[in-house]
Amino acid sequence: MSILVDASTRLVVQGITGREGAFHATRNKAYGTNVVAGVTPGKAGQDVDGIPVFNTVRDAVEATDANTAMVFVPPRFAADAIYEAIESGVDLITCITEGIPAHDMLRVYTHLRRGPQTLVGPNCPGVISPGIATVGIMPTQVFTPGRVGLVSRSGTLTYQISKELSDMGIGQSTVVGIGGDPVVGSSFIDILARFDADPDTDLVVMVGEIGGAEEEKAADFIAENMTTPVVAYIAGFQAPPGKQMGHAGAIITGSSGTAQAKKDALEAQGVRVGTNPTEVAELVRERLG
Amino acid sequence: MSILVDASTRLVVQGITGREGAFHATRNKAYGTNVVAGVTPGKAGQDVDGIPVFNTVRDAVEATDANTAMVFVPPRFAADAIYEAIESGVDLITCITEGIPAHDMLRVYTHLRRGPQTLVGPNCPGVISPGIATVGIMPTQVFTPGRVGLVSRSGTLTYQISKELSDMGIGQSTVVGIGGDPVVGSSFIDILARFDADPDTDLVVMVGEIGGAEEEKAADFIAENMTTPVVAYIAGFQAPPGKQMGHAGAIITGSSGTAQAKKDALEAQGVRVGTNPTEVAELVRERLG
Amino acid sequence: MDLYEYQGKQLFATQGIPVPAGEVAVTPEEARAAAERIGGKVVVKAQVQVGGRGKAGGIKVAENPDEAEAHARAILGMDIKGHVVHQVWIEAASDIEREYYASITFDRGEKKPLVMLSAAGGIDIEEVAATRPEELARLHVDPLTGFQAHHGRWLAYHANIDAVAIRDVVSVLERLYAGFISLDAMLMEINPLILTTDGRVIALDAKVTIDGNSVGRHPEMASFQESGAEDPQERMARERGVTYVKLDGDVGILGNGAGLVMSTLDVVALAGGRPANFLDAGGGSKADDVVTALEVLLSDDKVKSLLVNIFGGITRCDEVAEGLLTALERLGATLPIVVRLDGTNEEEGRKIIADRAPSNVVVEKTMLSAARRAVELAKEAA
Amino acid sequence: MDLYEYQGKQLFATQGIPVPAGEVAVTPEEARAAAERIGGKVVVKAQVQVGGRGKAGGIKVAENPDEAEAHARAILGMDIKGHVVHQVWIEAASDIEREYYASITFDRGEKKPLVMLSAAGGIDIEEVAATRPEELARLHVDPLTGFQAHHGRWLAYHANIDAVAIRDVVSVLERLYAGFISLDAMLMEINPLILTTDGRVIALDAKVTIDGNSVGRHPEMASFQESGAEDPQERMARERGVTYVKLDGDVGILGNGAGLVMSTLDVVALAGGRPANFLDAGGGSKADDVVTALEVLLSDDKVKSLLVNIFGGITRCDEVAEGLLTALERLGATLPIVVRLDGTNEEEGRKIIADRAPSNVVVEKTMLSAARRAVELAKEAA
Repeated sequence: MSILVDASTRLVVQGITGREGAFHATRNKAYGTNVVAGVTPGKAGQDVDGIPVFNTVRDAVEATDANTAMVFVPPRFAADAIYEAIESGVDLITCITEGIPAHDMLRVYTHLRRGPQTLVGPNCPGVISPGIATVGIMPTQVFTPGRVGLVSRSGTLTYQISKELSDMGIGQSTVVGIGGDPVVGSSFIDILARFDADPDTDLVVMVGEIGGAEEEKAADFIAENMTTPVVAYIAGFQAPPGKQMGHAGAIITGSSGTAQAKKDALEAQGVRVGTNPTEVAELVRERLG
Repeated sequence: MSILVDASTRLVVQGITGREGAFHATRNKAYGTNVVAGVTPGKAGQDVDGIPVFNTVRDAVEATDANTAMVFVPPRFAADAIYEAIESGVDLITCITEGIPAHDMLRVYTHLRRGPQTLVGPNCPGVISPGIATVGIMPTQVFTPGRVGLVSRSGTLTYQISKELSDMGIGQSTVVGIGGDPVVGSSFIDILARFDADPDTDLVVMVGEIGGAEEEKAADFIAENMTTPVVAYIAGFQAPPGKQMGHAGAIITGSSGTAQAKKDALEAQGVRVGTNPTEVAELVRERLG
Repeated sequence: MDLYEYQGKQLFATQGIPVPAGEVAVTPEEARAAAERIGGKVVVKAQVQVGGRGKAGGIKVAENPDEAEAHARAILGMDIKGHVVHQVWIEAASDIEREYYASITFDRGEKKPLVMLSAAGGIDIEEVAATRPEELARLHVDPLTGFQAHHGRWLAYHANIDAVAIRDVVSVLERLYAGFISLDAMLMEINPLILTTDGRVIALDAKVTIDGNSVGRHPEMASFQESGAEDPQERMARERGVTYVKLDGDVGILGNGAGLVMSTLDVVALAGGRPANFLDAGGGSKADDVVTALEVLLSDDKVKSLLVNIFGGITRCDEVAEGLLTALERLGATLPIVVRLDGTNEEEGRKIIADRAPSNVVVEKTMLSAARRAVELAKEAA
Repeated sequence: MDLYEYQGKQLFATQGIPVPAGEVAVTPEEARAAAERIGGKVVVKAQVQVGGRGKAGGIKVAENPDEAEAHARAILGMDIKGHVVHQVWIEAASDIEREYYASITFDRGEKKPLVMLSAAGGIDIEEVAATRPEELARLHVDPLTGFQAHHGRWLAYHANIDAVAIRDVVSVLERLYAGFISLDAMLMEINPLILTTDGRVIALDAKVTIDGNSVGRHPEMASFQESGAEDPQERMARERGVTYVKLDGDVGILGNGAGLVMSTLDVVALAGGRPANFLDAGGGSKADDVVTALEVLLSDDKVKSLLVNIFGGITRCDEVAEGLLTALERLGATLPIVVRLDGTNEEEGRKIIADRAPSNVVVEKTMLSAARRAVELAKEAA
């Protein structure tokens, strides 16, 4: 039926009394997500649209059995908020915050990956299982319930392609924005593996873009490990060349990272790659038969 | 037949060209241990008693397939040496060095315990599987092959009790000195669990002393998890009271830590506790029937 | 944020990494004075953020202050691959025995710092990496336990650093790593790291990139922000917080979110058009951002048509529409503008355009049709 | 290594933890001068490493320098639970609104730093922990990721720190943790951490223990090593690097390795004797260490017999035997000495004793028989 977020989700929103935190917590709740708590230090006892506010995530979890946290705090406090969520014991943490220092995330990531918990983001739009629950900032009207999974590094492109699918009558099981920062908690591979294990996902759309080598790694993973079919989209064929990180950057990167290299890597492993969002939806329709 | 150290042990000695390192590497080899390499930075290409020396542990492991490291370097370089051994991929690291700063070991320990490798020590005499192999500084003539395991926080007391056993005709499967520092890589429980899983160990002698709560935790572990019988010894009934670490120390420690408290905890779980080393050996003989 | 060599060297000095004595100069006279203070033979180095300045004549040795002044006069104002030299760095000349290479990079793929060291330093390190990889020692570092002494030793032995230099090279690596962490660097590169004829190890160049998200917590870098070699529109965009890169086409593009904007460029190209730019007004674009973005776009007179492609999430379409109207009113633009609005408050946004926009603004319902229309309009206007 | 309050406060100040202005004085005149410099009301505090000095009269408030001098005169030289006061700390008096408790301990059991905080500070914190544990907030910290802002918040809320003080208390905790790590502390305790009537948060006491294994890398602590309240034999032993604790029996004990020595004490007690001391000559004892150890032991005239119990691992029995002979020759001791040697080079060691030792030295083969013999001999000599 879905991955990561579903009817069993019990959400605590960190930074709930901020402008964005309050707006999206309320909207997530309105969509049907079970938003059980919010956290803002010093504001315990208040509420936001009926959602009780606590001083700490641990307090919130102890009082409400929250199992999912969403981080909405400003960038320089976000790493601390993620650590706090990790220590509170929630299963899933979604970090929306954009602009977190890369070294902060490096430490958070290294710590997190040695434990059993999952982080999606930062700098991501969140996760939606259409018709069931949404955790994040996605425009919910774009999505429709169904059996196609979608995972993307880009927020707005996620909406675009989901809308193309919905317009064609193809619903989604879960849509996951993994975020575009140098260090994100979940990779394409992590999410692809979850979709592959989900009996209610028949096909996965992977939306990549230039930079890094995650799409290339995913291509190998798909060929070696997945039974669920995958259709891909890569943005950035016309993008200006990214800046090179010195000789060191050139040495690490080699020839990978361009949109063409990613497309080639995917097609070499038998993954169809659409040239524009509409064509991606058409490939999905074709593949589903 | 034994735990931790056996005929498959391939030992690399870190700090092999130092006085103690060379002495004990040579003695370990003479006992029959397969000492395949030594490490001293800048001395690659030399040898010690026919044991080839490398600049780094990784080089040594790549060249010789060493699977066990023994650390003999001075205290302020020891944490680095342990990290180096961890990264080289060996399964077991034994650290003999005494006097390592406690905070260094705290970081090493935290890192190590998130991976699959085993550290014995620091500030320990090492591990011997009598008649098969020895890794460390134990006086080998004291030990005889057999089916009793021994684990101890104290070096010399390990020798004393092993000798009492040997004098009574009771041989040892493996004897492990876990070390007496505030932070050691392997606890009583870690070693007890290995002995319990060893088909060739019929009984385990646990040699504790005042301070900390490891013996109390071991008592619970023995009752809840072990099928192999355990006989214990606790030193320090007459010891001067240890210094208290402020109110905080008193709050943490509570009443535990005295020799009597440890003896009571063990006896409450059905573990016989000898009053002196000779009596321990007698209890073992009695128990083995 | 990329730093100039002289800024990198200033940071190196604060980390205890040896660098030659030196000073910045912006005029030939300052260069002479600096050379006098430094004394002896000096090197005059163009400060530009682009490789190959040596071959381009941007690095000159001066035997005395007269020569330093003359070299500075020649180098200041020089155009090196599109970068105009506004500053030179005058530093004491070094007697080079060996040239090494040392760097630490934020490796996104492994999500660990990557330390690289080679005894085959100098300008050809990429060539070394490609053809003689065994001469470039590479090591990833666990971010939580950090750079250890044994890492330095392993790198030094495997890079074949001369025995006499090992201790100092390892010390440089340790300090480089400490700086990499404490300064929130994405890259710290020393090429060459030299061994002098009298046995000292010195960083002769410095290439440093700081994480843009971290600049706020490094007040010591506030003065590094200014940059002299940008396109005027790019500078305007940066100052106003939108991401803009100029390209050489005629279809101006404004979108929200890097992925969607890149996709828009691709779709324009597939429709036979040529994008004039990459402009991401940001994931949370508000009316003001749209005004700014349009100002930037319309200041480029090669733009023949404009494609506004917005998919609202945090961004709300009605706010974008209001911003668009405000900007058009203020700027009085008459070129054809194709607007596509989807997502949060899309109906309100489309209604604002339909009710109040001037006649050069047309609305398309899909991204694909909007792109095709913008390309057609650009061709008509050309 | 335990520090005096004033040393702890000096370290606190370097970490940015607020402490009252203060000075050390070793004479009443210095105390007066300090009080004059500090100005206003001051507190004169005995510097001893033992609790309960307040009840013992070791802490006095002085309204003016005259009183400060008088109090110092009374306190200096005072004996507080066996600790003679050699120094007083004169500090500005504080107006106390609330007394909190804050500490960080190296928790051996959990192998993590343990941070504790309570709004119920003051002298009765152990009572609070025992009877009202919910008032003492406790938190273990991951040593690799360290103390985070959220840890401070959680502790402050759960310890019921007054809202007005939360920010400053959290700041103290952060600095305390930073100091705990950078100074290699085993304990840092502030009791009380006060909120003043004018809203400041100040450490009014400081109990700091530094890891003895780390002192070598803290040159700033070299001056902290001297300690005035030791037994003369204990001081001699410490200066020579052997571990010695005086007890009140008459059987002197020398062994190698803490475990074996403790066991020897127990066995002597089981044999009906009373150990005169704990003396561990170390795991790698050499001849010189044995000489030192015997010098220490024989300087205690309550010792009637001596039990030397050595099990050689790194220690070699022949070296111990040589050391024993050297020491006996130099010191001319005539009391009965029972020697038991086992382990590395045991036969050579026993042979040295048998061949060359004076007649007051006897060898026993087992630890048990050696203990019994030493007890008998002590009784005979008494």
